[in-house]
Amino acid sequence: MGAYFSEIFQGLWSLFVGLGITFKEFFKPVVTMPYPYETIEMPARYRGHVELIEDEEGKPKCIVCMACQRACPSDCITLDGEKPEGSKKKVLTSYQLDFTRCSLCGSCVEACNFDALTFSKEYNLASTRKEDFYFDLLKRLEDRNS
Amino acid sequence: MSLTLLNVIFAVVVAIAFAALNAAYLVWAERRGAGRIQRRPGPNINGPFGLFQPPLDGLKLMAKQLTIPGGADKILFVAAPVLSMFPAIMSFVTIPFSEMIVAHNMNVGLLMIFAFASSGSMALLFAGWSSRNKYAMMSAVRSVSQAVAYEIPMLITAITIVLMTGTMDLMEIVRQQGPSILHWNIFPLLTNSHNLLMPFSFLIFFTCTLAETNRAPFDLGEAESELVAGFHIEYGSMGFGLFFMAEYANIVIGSCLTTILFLGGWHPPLPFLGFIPGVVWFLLKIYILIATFIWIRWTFPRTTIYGLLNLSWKILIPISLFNLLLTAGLLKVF
Amino acid sequence: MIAETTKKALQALFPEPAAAVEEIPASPETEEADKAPKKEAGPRPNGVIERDYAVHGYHLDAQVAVDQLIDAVNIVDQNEFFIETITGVDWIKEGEFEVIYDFSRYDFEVCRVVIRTRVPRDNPQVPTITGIYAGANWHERETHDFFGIKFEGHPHLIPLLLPEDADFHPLRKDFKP
Amino acid sequence: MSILTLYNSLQAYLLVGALLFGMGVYGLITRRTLIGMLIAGEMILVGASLNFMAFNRFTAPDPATGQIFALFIMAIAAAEAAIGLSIVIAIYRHYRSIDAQDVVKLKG
Amino acid sequence: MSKPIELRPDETFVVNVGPQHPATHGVLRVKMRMDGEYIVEAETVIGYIHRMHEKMGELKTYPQFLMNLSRMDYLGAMGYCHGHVLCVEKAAGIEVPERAEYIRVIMVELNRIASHLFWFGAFVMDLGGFSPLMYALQDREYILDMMESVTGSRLTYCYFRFGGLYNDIDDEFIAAARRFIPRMRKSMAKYEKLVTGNVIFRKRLEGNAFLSKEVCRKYGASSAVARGSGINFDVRKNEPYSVYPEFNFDIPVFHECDSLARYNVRMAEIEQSLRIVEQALDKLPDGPIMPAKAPKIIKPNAGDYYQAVETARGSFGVRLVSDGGKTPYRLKLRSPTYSNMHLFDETCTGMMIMDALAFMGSLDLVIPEIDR
Amino acid sequence: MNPSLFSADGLVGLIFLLTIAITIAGGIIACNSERLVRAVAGLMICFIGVGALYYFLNSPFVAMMQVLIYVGAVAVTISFAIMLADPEQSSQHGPINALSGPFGFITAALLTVGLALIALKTMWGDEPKVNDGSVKIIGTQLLTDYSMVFELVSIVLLISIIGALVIAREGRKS
Repeated sequence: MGAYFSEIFQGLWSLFVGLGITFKEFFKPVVTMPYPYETIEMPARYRGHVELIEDEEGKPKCIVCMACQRACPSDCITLDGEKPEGSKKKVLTSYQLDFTRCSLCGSCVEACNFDALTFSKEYNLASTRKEDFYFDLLKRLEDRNS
Repeated sequence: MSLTLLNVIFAVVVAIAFAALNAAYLVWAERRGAGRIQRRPGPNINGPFGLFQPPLDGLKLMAKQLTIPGGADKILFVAAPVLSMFPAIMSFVTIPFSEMIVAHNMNVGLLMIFAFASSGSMALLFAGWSSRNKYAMMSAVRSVSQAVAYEIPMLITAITIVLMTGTMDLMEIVRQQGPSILHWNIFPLLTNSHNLLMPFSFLIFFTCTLAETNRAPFDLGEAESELVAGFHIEYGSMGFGLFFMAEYANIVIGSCLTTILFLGGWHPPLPFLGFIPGVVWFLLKIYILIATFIWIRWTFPRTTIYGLLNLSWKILIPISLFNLLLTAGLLKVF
Repeated sequence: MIAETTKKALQALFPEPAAAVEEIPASPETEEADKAPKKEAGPRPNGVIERDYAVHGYHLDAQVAVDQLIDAVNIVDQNEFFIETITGVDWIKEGEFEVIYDFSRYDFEVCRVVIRTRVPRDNPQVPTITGIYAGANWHERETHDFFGIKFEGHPHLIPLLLPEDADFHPLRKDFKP
Repeated sequence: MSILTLYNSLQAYLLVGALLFGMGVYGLITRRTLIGMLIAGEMILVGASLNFMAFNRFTAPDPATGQIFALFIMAIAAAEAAIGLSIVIAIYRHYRSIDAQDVVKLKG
Repeated sequence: MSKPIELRPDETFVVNVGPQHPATHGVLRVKMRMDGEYIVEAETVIGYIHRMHEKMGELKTYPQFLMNLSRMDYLGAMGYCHGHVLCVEKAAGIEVPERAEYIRVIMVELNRIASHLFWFGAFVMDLGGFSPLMYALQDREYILDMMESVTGSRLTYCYFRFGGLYNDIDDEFIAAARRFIPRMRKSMAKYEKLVTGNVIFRKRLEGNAFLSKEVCRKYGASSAVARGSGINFDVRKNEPYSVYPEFNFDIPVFHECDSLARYNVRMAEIEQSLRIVEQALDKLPDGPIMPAKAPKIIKPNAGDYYQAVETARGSFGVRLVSDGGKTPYRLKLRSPTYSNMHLFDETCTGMMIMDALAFMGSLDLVIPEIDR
Repeated sequence: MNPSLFSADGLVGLIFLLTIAITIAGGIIACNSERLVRAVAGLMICFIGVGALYYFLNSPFVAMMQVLIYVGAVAVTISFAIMLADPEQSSQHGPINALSGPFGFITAALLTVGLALIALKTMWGDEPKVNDGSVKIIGTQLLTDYSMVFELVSIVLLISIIGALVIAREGRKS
């Protein structure tokens, strides 16, 4: 009989303790961020999709060595370059990133020996159309410069 | 007779409006309260403090199509949500909000609320059955067994009050409790029966109210993590809206009844506060109780079905029966 | 200790004592050295080998014939090993499938036992061990999915991870997606 | 006697009671299933107790007798429903049917 | 119960729990034959999000496939990468700098805490309590923020490399981790009061889903599922790998064999992980995070290798059969939840549906990890 | 004695007619609907109507008991039984035999007409003793004049509940 009542009282007490905790939490400040109205700064190492790095003249530093294309586990990078006359180095003519397949692993940036690729800090990339995710990185670079 | 009936019709209209408004803004309060408990703001975009959220939600629900699952019993499927509102609306008729504000005071008011509350489980049963969904069916069966199990301790506790006051008239029950907290039935120190077990009776009654209204931690009917949404799993649009409204209307009824039976109805907690109108006190009390409902919901996990039945049969019923005996004995002695 | 007893029990399965002679001393360098050519030389004969844990990550490596499998698994079961996983390897050059059973123990005396058996590729049939280890059920179904190895006596050998109507076996080396 | 003052006439209640009783009898005869019959039976009981209540209101010398009878009928009806339904369930478990005729046929 | 479930002409009926059901935490389906609220038999159907990781492993080079490992288990990705990295390092004979191992352990343990926190919240939500999930997520966010600042992503880290790490941790991270430990201990006290002590919670879990040692052994259960049944088994202690022998920590073992024991094991493990992180931060040596001459192309020696690690969900094993080439000849990933989930069919027989789903919650399922 | 439709009394009369309509409609559904679940719904409507009629008869207590017991208990029990025993199969067949439809109708109609004639033709002693709707008198009488019956009914209820449990259990084992 005593056990019966002590069980009831302990049970009731544990419920009141729980209520007390949520009561305290009720008066604590809000910790969430109303996302589309406020945004946070991405940390320095944030891995977005890749982005070309420009040199001083605003041209891509990429020398079309294809290391990133080979390193990519999901075959989402396609790049092309040509050798203009009188130049020893190849010049990048197109750099396509198929973001629908990209898994943001960062292998391409790591594979790049010429410091020509970096991560962008973009994360608002939602769209309803697939075509929006075929990025032309060269064009993006030009847009940024202009 | 004739005038009371007119009153009743008027009251039903008012009750529907009151229930709808309460349901809408209790949803808002629930979401805000839950948000604060979980340290997030809750709805805060539409209007000041998100106050336009409920009407917009209602608008959205109304704009949706009411889909009826194939193989469902169409008539019952449509009728069930309407039916679920019926008991709550009827119960509003007899609830005295203050000395003056009562639609139709009956000498069997308490019985009436219980009678209609018991018919509320029919709506769930029909909803569950007509949906042709196994989850809905299981939920309906659970809800009914739960309602049956908790009606017993609830009625026994109510009978304790009836014994103490000698009436089933809700107004009379309130009138017999005096204008101070020690006159209320929860601490009946200044009234004629000095039953010290009444606080436990109050707890039992409150627990039963939680269970009867299918609220957490007793929301086994709609247990979203196992029965997905329970009896209203197949309902969309206003069908769902009506179930939702009925749930909150039932909560309001439950709080009103608890206030009337235990918390002195429209009486102020201390005599010198009597200058504030009774209806204010009444509403204050029921909203505090409703806030507790919300608070409890966002704190506790759900019970099991057998835990629920064990609680009723092994703890609540024995204690409330004992309390009934004690009260009867005390009344005989004093 | 447990490794010793298990090894003895497993060795008892092989009638000719030649299996015991097969044993290679546990030294990493020599192991590496003669392991690589061995694979190319062809399948190794059945028997129990003690491996260097630091290199391979397991202690006992028993290759058994298909009809010895149940006995071997029974020995492992009696020594209170738990089943870690079952998998296959497609040795397409040799025209064989290898079915690998991994076992380990719950106590602090680490002992990982690998039991392998080889079946011809054109008729891959292995007896089921679900009667001994109930937990082998899914592993066997998975191996059946991926390699098409049939486990005789399996109660419910339908595709588990692949679609219900799958009739291909993706981990076979000749599978072209 | 206007149609709007019917609620004050004994006959109106008696007629409703008779109708309920008649419908109950009709249901009892035509329903195939045991539960259907039970439902019809409940209606017969209600028709009867409506009569008791009506007489209690309009003619009885004692204002409580009819009500008490109605209450007793309710108690009996509840008991009947409980026991009847449990029999129905038992029969269903045994014969896989709640059809009265099947139950007659399948002896054993 | 490995037999298929069929319709039967009796009072039982078949309920499909899933593939989209709140309690299955993903795309898992359990066909249950019910007698009222009781489960007569159950058949788990998996494979809805099977991605054939093992074939991908055979087709891709080692560094390329490494990225897949963190997609196996999105909650405790670090542990899985750790297993793969260790196995390949063992096979290819790559030496790992000590600092890198320490950082790996810190990351794995933090990730384990994050994973357990999420499990805790989701488990309590399975039981109908919603707020603890939000509190757990707040603590988890703290960990994710910390890890994001180092690794650059929040869930699929891709942080480990063969031989070392992607990049080094900084003082800011160390300071944040040191702040995190007391904060987490305070939160644990809160969970203890809010959830563990709660009478409703205890009543639901005490005695729920008895799992005997024998059943665990026959199915190869690991993690809290085994440790809740009184089996003192943790790969970190049983087969020490990495730098775990350097740390002083315990394996929580509970002998009740019920869901509450499994819950208690995981909650106690959070505390043990905190201890490991604390010690690792204290002992963290200086030095490089990649070996001086890390090979560009990984070509392990031919042979077969097995490496087990203790992830948040149990004993994860990588079996690598190498022919000395640039890609593995065969790569088998032994996922712990696969074995843990397999128990479910047998154990839930005769239970009520809500108990069975509480039991399912206590198994800590991550479906992509089962399906691989 | 002939109130206008729009007066308070007229409205009450109107509601009375409505109540009767609901009762009879519920009864018709209960006896005729193909699906048993709908029959129970009809029964429930009928019972609520009867409850309202009791209210018109100045006895709110019995009215509430009617709702409480018939709707809250009996109807719920019946629908439970329907859900346990699959009712769909029964709707496939017709009535028991070709005669039973018309025969049942004629029998019921004759009974109803007979009862109605009795009700209309008999001169009932018209001495309305309007009770005040109080519960007190019922309670007193139940525990004094009818105490024996009250106890007997209690025993009947108890036995029926135990019997129901036993029968339902027995069936389950086999």
